[in-house]
Amino acid sequence: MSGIDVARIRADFPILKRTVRENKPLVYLDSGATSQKPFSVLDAEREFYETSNAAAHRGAHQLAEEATEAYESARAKIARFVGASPENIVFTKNATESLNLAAYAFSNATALASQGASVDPRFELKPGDSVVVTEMEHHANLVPWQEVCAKTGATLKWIPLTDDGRLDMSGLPDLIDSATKVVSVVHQSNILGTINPVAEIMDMAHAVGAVGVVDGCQSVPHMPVDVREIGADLLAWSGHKMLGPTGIGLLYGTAEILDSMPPFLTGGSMISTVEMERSTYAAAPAKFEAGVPMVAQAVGLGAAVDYLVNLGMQEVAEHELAMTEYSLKAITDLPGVRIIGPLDARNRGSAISFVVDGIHPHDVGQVLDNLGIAVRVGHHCAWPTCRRFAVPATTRISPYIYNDFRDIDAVAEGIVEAQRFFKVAP
Amino acid sequence: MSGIDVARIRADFPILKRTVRENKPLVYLDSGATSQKPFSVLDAEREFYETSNAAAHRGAHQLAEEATEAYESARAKIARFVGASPENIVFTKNATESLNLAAYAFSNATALASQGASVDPRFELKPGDSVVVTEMEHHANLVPWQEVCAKTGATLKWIPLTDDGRLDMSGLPDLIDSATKVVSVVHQSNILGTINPVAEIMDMAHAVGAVGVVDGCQSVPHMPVDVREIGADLLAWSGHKMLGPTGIGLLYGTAEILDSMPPFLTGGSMISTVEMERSTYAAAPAKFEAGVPMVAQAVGLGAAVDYLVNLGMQEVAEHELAMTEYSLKAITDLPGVRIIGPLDARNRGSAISFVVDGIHPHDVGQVLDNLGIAVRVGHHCAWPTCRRFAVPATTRISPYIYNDFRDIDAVAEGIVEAQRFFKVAP
Amino acid sequence: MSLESLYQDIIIDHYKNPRGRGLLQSPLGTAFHVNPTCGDEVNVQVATDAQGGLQIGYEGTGCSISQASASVLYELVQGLPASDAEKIRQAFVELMHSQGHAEPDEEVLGDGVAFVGVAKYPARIKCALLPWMAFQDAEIQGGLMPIADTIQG
Amino acid sequence: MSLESLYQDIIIDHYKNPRGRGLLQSPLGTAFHVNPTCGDEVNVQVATDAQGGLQIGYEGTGCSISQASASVLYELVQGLPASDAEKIRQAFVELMHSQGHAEPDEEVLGDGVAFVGVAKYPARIKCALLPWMAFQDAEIQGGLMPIADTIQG
Ligand SMILES: Cc1ncc(COP(=O)(O)O)c(C=O)c1O
Ligand SMILES: Cc1ncc(COP(=O)(O)O)c(C=O)c1O
Repeated sequence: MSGIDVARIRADFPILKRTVRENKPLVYLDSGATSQKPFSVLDAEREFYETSNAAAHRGAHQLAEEATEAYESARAKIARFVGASPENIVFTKNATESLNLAAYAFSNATALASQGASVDPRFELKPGDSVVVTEMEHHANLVPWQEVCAKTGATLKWIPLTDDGRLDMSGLPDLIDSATKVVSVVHQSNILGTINPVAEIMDMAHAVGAVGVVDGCQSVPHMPVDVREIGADLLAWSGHKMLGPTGIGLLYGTAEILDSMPPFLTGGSMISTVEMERSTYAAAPAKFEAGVPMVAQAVGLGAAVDYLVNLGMQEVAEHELAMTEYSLKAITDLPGVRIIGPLDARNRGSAISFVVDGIHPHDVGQVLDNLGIAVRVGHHCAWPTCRRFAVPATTRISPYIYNDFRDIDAVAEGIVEAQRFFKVAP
Repeated sequence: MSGIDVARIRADFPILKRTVRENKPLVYLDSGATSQKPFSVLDAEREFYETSNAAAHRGAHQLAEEATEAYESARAKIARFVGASPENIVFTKNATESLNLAAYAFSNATALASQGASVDPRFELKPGDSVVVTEMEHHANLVPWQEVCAKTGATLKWIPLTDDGRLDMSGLPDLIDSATKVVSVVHQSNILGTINPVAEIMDMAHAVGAVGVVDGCQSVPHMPVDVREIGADLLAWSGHKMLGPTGIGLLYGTAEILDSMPPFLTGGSMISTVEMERSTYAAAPAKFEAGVPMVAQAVGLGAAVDYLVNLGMQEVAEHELAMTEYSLKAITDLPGVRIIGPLDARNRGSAISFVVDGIHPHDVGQVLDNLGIAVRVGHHCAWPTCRRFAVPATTRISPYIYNDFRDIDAVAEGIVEAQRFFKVAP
Repeated sequence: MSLESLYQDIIIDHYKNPRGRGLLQSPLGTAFHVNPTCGDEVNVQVATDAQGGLQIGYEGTGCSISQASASVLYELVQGLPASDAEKIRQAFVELMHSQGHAEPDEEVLGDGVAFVGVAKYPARIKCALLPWMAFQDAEIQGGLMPIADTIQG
Repeated sequence: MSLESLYQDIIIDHYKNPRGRGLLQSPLGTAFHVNPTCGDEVNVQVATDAQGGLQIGYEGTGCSISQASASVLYELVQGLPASDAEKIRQAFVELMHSQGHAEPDEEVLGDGVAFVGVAKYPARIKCALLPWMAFQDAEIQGGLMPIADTIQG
């Protein structure tokens, strides 16, 4: 089917050997929520704890040196993975923190300016200014901007969707105008699967002097992403969706933008000097990494990057495309089942949401769960997108490198089984 | 020496078997920065990844149920550990985030109020209001409050120190007055070792209607801490200093205070409803836990709590006291060495900072490091405290449950060795 | 765990044929609850009839469990004095927290006994409880909650 | 790794007997650098003499490595043309990034060769570089930095 060997990959993931719901083999199709972890990631984390654990950047003894080296070499790997330099990569706890970090730059700058501090005017918001997102954002790239607007009086605007689940770009020239201070857009929708033309949108943002932010949670794990091609000022994503540990996220930022943003979390290790009455701050990325960092998780994520690089992100993307094409066909072939999101595999990821006539998505998910198939049900933290498509919720499959066509066949059979059970077979 | 069996404990910590700097056995005395981790913590985390890894609170399939259960039962253990209920415990990435969460409640409420939102007036700051800390705060409990003041025009005040490293309580009735909106105090100083009378200070805060915050980073791992006795509205600490994984911190809050605080990080899983233009928020603790959480780290921390409970926190505190008494004597016995911090073990923890005449603390630390002894050197993220005692930096030992008197003897010998090497032997 | 034990016929029947669904003319209390994890919604209203019996109105969207539970709620408490309804509510909450080990009393819970299998699925317990939590809130709002038990469940 | 290889006698000597320590009357550029991890501080000033040679002033507090490094910096570049000083600075930076494997050229680095052992201690490299970073900044500030190399190190 594609350049990667799923059977061999599966052997690297211990959890895939377990059974669920009375001895059903696990079919894990919820990687859009979080991916599973290969041995190499678990081993790297554990080895760090067993040999070099210490507070990175905080000591001069040998363990502290080793921990610092482990932490920074993980940063370098991750930077290389997206075509950036290590100084451009900030470690956070998850993509949600990364996006909040971006959003707080605006509310913090605005508050500091209100007390007379001099801030970069790009971050200072006032009534009349606008923040532009899309109607397919994950809550993590919507609610923080709502809060920024509530704190500054700026207005939230959004790019609407077409009926086939794409961005309606027609109104963009009016939406992104001189009042726009920031444009923040999801790269690949976690609910619709849509891959958005982010480079084009970033260009439009820059043309009006706005800061451009991309939510790469669902793109970075699934395709080659190069920050230089996207052109975003800031790119946020999570480690746990790309084979890495829980508890670590990433924010890429251009040197220029990271320098001009005020700090977010403040405290130890992000300072240059501290007196009782005032402090000065370190250069990025340290400026944004207050407190003892998630060193072990960074090391684990470094191993995850190695794993993906070793497979080849181009190969991962081809596998993704093959899975997408196969799944789209398998699901559209089923009577009484409707996909919410694009029906063609072009510019589309493998996360596929659907609804089954007469059965609530929860109940569909339950039937699949009983067959050992783990999918996600609900609004997928994209509630406004559900509203846009007039569904209360969806059932979503989101495969990854350890899934193959048989897993999709199992889903299709499960849907039929659900229709039979709930007596809605069309 | 005390009720805990150090030799047996040491066998549980794999890293303690390693050698450093050309085959010197590791003497780890930097637990104030971060503690080492026992097998049971590493095993718990790994087992979670190998059997139940999924996004907690985000799915209805069996793995998601198990992950949710693992996450919440860790919360319950941690709550019990400090005499709280699970609803009072918020998971963060580290104590620094916890303290920022507390501080941002004030700057966020102030900003929201400036746009006409109705907020709890306790959190709204204006010029003339004051924020009270101490002169022995870790940067994590100082810089966030400086930032709050910079954003709101409130004034930062602090409780000064006596020459023997205790809080100078004499001026407190003047310092904490009707203008005071928040009092945030470290429980046990990471640089001086001082244990502060936080219950008394919280009472004074409450008497003027101020919110009371305690930084428990160095107390919770080392002695029994019961939130009901401390009386703080908010208590922050880190998991990695109490045998737990990196990447997880805690914030305890009373139900009343957590309810009235605005959210901090926003996004998925912390909402009640979301529309494009507005959102409503879940009840605490979910309100403060946006995004996919550090589930594996919570599970590891739960195992760390089990480990400590099994030892008995009373026994841990007795060991701490024994180590403190022994270390104070061992260090004061050395000519040319001066302790920065209290000289008596009463209300004092085992973290001990010192300076050696004629040798910079860095160089002292380097000599110790070459002998295999890991200590911390520098300002320990408490730079203003160094200034108060007119030292540029200190060398600090910070023992824990896996250290015994021999480790302290090694330090004393190492100091003498440093004096010999740098030819300053008195 | 068979699907049949979770989705007993009674549940499917209530889901497909909800009893008494609809809103009241003049409710004394109304509570709208959502399950933020999945978006299930239910709106429960309470009033009293001339004899002091409870009048229930409800509407909602969601899965079979949450919607059937609302229908069963209606069936069980409609017309009852609030104190009797409260006993049923508590019995239902207890059943949901039984992890599937309870032997529910059909005398008290009627069709509610069919939810015994739900208690084995932690993620679905919230679905089953949704209307009952809203009911409790609506009663509190309408001043109809028997005093001693306002914090249970 | 013996202590002696890190703290060569030359380093201890510069630490205990700093050469040319003190500030300038009329500096062209001044840069105050701290190592935020440990609080080491150094203030470096630059000016030029009548022949265009560099004049260096400095002060600081910190460990033997950072303070000895400042003294060695003074000794090496005082009086030199900025372009010659820049070569020495680059050689010193390179030495510090050599992980202890370099064979430093005593012709160029003079007493600076004594820092070769420091390069094996990542946490101390920053100490050794501190005055050299400040020197670079002071030159930039004073307009004395040879153009082509302003971003190195
Ligand atoms: C007293 C005190 N407060 C706050 C902190 C910050 O903790 P963390 O770095 O884990 O956020 C520390 C430790 O670094 C500490 O010792
Ligand atoms: C598109 C998108 N954005 C943001 C997030 C938030 O990521 P996290 O929960 O790891 O912070 C997710 C996943 O939950 C996502 O799919």
